Amino acid sequence: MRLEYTDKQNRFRAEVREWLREHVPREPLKSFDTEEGFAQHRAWERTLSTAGYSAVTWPKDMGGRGTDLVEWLIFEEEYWSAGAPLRVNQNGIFLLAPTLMEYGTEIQKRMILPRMATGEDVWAQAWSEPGAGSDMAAIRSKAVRDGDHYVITGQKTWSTRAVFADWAFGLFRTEEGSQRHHGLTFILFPLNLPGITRRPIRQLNGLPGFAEIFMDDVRVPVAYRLGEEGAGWNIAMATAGFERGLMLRSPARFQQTARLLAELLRRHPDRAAADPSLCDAVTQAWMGAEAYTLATYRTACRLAKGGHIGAEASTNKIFWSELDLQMHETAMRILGARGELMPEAPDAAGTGQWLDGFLFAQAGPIYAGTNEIQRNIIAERMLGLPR
Amino acid sequence: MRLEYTDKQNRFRAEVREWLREHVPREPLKSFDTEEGFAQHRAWERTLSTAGYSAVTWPKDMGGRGTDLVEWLIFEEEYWSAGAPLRVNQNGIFLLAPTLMEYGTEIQKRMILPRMATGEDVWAQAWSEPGAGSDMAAIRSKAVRDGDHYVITGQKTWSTRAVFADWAFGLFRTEEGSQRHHGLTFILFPLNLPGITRRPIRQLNGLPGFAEIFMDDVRVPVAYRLGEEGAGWNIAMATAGFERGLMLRSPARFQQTARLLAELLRRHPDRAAADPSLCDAVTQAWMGAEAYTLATYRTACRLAKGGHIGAEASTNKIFWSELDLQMHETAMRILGARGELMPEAPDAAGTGQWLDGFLFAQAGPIYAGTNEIQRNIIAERMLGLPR
Amino acid sequence: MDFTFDDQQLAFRDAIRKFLMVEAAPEMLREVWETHSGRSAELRGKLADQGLTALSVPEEFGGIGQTDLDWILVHQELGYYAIPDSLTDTAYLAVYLLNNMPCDLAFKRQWLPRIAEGRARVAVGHPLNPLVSDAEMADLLLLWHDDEVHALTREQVKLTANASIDMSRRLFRVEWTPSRDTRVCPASPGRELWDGVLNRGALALSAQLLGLTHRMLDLGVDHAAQRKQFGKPVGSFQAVKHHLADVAVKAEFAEPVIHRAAYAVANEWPQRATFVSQAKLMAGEAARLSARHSIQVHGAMGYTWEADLQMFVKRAWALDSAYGDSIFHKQRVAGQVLGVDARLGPGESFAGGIERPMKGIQYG
Amino acid sequence: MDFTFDDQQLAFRDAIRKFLMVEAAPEMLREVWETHSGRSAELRGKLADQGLTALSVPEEFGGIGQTDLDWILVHQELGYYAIPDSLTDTAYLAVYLLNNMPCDLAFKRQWLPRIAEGRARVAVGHPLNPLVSDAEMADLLLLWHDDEVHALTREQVKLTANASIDMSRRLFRVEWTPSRDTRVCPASPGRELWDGVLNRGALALSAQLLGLTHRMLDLGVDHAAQRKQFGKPVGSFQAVKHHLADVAVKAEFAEPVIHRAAYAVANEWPQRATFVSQAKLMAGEAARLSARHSIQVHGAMGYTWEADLQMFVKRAWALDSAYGDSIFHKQRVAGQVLGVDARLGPGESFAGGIERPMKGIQYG
Repeated sequence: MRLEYTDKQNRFRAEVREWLREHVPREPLKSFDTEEGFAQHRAWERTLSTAGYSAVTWPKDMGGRGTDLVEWLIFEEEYWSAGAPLRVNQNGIFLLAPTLMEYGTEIQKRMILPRMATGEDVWAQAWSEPGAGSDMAAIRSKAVRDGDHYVITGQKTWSTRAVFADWAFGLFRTEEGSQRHHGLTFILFPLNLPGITRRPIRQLNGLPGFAEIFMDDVRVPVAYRLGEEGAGWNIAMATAGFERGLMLRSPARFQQTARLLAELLRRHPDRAAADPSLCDAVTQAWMGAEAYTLATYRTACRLAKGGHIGAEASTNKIFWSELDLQMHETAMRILGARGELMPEAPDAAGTGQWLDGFLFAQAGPIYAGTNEIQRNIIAERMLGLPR
Repeated sequence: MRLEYTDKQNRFRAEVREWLREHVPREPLKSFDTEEGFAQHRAWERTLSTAGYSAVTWPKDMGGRGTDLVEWLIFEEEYWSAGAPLRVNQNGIFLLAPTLMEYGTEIQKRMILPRMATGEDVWAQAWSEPGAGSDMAAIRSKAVRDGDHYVITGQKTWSTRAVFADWAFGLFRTEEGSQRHHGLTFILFPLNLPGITRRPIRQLNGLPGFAEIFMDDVRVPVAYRLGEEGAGWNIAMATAGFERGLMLRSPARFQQTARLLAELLRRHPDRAAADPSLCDAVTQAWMGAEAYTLATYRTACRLAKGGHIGAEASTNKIFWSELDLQMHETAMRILGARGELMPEAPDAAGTGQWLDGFLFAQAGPIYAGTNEIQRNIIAERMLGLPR
Repeated sequence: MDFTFDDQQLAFRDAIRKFLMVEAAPEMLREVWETHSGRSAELRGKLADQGLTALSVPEEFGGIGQTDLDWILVHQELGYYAIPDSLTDTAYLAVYLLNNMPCDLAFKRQWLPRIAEGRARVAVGHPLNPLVSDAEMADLLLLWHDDEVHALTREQVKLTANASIDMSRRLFRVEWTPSRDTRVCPASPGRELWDGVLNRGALALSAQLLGLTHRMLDLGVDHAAQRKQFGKPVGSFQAVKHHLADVAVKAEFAEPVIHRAAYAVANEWPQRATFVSQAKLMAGEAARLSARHSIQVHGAMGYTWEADLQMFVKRAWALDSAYGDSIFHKQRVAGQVLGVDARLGPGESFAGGIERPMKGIQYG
Repeated sequence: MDFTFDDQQLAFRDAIRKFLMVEAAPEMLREVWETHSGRSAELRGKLADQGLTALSVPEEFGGIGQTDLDWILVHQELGYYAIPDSLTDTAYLAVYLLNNMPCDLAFKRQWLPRIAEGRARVAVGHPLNPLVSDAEMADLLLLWHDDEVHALTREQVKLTANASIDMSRRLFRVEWTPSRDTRVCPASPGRELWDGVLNRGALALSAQLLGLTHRMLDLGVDHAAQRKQFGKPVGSFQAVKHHLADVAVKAEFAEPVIHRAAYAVANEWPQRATFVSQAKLMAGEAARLSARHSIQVHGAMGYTWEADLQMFVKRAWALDSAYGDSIFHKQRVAGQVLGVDARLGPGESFAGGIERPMKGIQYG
């Protein structure tokens, strides 16, 4: 055990910090759930990629920097400290790409990853279906082989970023009459193909953060299949492991929130005086963010030594989603009667991002597998309780 | 709605207060889970009964005072305020007696209730069996009819007070091969009958608060059957309703604990200063005790107008058991490093009853039907969710 | 001692419930939200027809002279149906002020009958709320200034709209100049009146929060009973059941606390401030839990705009902090419970007859 | 940056685990509990054979000179098996004091080799603990007085036994008279040493609490997998699963916090006090939840004397408040987090090289 950073790591941090200081937009970008904001964020992805920063762990020839996971954590720390924009291509870079690296052909990698790194292609996930939310094995969308194409029919929903994205990835039933996990195939598809219709779904904040995707005899080249036909479930589970696991929510995000929360309380000494339990809540927030960070570093170091992510990915998901709620609920308590004001309200006095974050935090215990599902996984796979 | 007490109610309160001032033992009695303490508590029941106070709601000719439920609540308020002893015959008076009043024959009532009121007979419940804890319908103990006797064989467990009690009541399978709720009969039996062996079970505090009862061809007169043969389940459920419902834990108990908790905190101003969240916890305790009291008064008034206790008995059970834990956990936090000391430890400085209460509170979410079972009942019977 | 409502009160509550069930469907609320004013003249007319605008107005001014206790049941229903209207401010709080202000009779005669008939909206600016609800459509504004009550018309004030997460709320910063002409009540009786407004405002919101708790719970139950996952209704999973059961427990125990508080206010019990604050705290806690758990059992539907749930959830979040947020009310309760002269313990829950000093709070 | 233990450390941990699994079965613990001393000379001998009494003792005094980091894994195991022994006080805390006190070499030579060989028990009286553990069997007592360290024999002190809910604890009020003869270290270095004892004591208990958390969890899992109700193992009910899963989450995230704290103490990072207190808080929280939930899934068995669970539950409750209860440690963390000069946020988790003043706490 050695918990000091190496000189190389410190140099990398300094380099990232310097670059971000120069490049992070002064004015916050518009929400990427608006057309204008989406374009701004896509441009930012391009800017990031000029320094190999859009996906630091990728090989250099794919547009990355070839770093290890600890350097990725360092990058994220600097990124969140700098108040840099949210990542519009997160689904592609952190969910699809690790799977693609493992299961994709060389051609697929070369076709897809560099364009993802530059933001030329922004990716949406297309996991859920109307009858298959947490129960992904209940998928009914079909892909029927027709020569060197699949003909896709069906409906996906809760497809994050799908309103403005270019590509999506999901599972389709390729074997007629197959049940549950069997006969599913992992397919990538451009969202502008004939036969695809997208219907935006508005979130709590009124913006279309996800969409339904209707597919009506959509012809997708077989070359866009990831892995073997029928092997989709296992491949997707690898993705889900990553999603719940290491990279979906980088610890720096929560550390930054904890820091801002402590600052918010310091700016409202009257509130802390009226209710000292706010001090507890902020201390708790800091402890939670630290614990999540330390657990992530530990996992990163274990992976570097050849370890694997197991059921503890489920503990991660529960931990950060509840932490995020706790932090934003605390912020709302500090804000009191002004907490209800929308960011654009004249009297919100610059605290509106807490309401935004509070709304977003509501989704944490639900998406990427509800926390109830995660608890089942922990109980059955980590603790060995009967199904 | 009229939330003031009537003159009659105020007079009753004054009378009870005066009587208790004169009669409550100066020195606390020993625990009724010891032989000596049991005898002391039995004597106290007798003293109570001289004023008709051991069961105020019973008719006068059964040894009670014929009061309504609101007067019972008033009695309990004065009883707990006065720091009077715990009730060793609680299982008889508050669990069995209401059922007996409804289902018993006139002879049974006259045989049983007056002796219960005076503490001549102390009663134990005998619900659970080794294979039937929360799942009472899994009962296997048998009662086989033989002329005007039942011959009882089997084993009961978690039988509260059974170590020193005189009588017990429970369910027995009278119909051979019957399943679940069917073929069960409610039987009362003296614990000194030939063939009965009791094995004390020690609780967390080391004292035998309950026992196993082994029954080996025990002959019980048919006259001790409560209600019809085979009707035991419905009769028992009526008891369980009372147990979880109104009378198992009188609100005054928790109001008294909340008051003592507030006093404990006032005596430790250094602790409140070091952790103001203790003030929150004490305030919360008071609010919980008040809410439980108000809900009970409301139910009592509703019953007086002909209403019934339904699934809200389950909400009661959850509420008071969690409140009791919260209050005792708060006390332990206030006591800090001295909290671990046993009541007899020289440095416990008179705070040992909090540790006792803390240990006892652990059992609250479990006995009388675990809180998980209660939540199922609420979800299925109150909210109508599918089984 | 009788802790039940009488048949007449319950019948009135049932009538209001049936009326709102028909008139205030979620689709209608969404339509009203989208309007600039956020208010429906038609709905207001119907509320008046039901007698709601006249509820507190004395009979001599054309009302039906009911008490805080009658309002509490109405407010539970208004909460359940998330009624977007200034009814509470106009017909409950403003009427309380007008009824009790030592102002000249002409002023009362000018406003009370119009309110009773549903022809006037009154906004009330209590110092505990940073913004004033429904100021834009108000015919009259009753505003706090150094414990005095001032009466102004819309033309005498400058308004700045502030959007709330609850789209049915219409909040305004109000800028105005107090003067002798605007003052309708001096500080000496005013102080007590503003305390009365606070207690009644908090009481009205407690009851609305309880109604919202039940609505969110019902929506959660409906969703859980219908939606299937893994081949079963999600409501058959124990985790989902227990989420919803926990809400039912909170609601069950908040209700009698709210009702005691209403009785205490109606009968001017000395501990009414403590009891009202307890009611607001417990109702707010129930509503927050109901929001969280109902979102959770809704799954992804729970954070969409399309699902009706969001309308009630947002309203619950907003009302939780109006007329005193949880910090304010916790301080009021703690002040009593932790005080050296605290009368806690058994037998004190209805000690309405015993005089206890009410702790004063400085506004402004 | 390498946040993993090396193979040697893990192998040592595994060896200790196997040893304790055999030597410290619950039946044996119950037997030891029932003795007057509550301690087993035989067990102590075996612990010494495993090298545990020599772990911190420098090689020159016959020990093996290991660090706080090696102890942390051992303490997790000692916690898991609820070892009733003064090993921590003697071989970790007292050795730390003896190693670092500027006392004469003869004193160290007198005690350190005997400790290493398992022939001496030392009790440590830190002012944060109102009573002194294992004073009765101690050959030496190292006691706090005005930040000085005093060394006394059993004959020089008056002891009053105090029973703990954890029957494996042996607590004593110690009355004694400080004098020049008893003083072995003055206040100036003493103050820092007592801080070091506090941090190490809290660290040792954090790791034990984590071990206890896992033990109670395992007992809960075992019971839930075997016990049947309603025709199914209780562990197949979702509510039971989720109770236990919640404990697993707490344990999972407490562990790296404890390990960072151990590293910070071993390397004298300036923020070690904050990190240790965080560890104690999170370990205590995990242990309390594990106790509650394991009792709950045990059903009625959970509050009996017969079930082994009670032994671990009571120990967890007791250790949670030793070497600083949650209030003390929360204050230490809050003091850092809420300070104006707080260095929070991304990138600060391992900022061991940066000098920050440690907030002093007055003892006594």
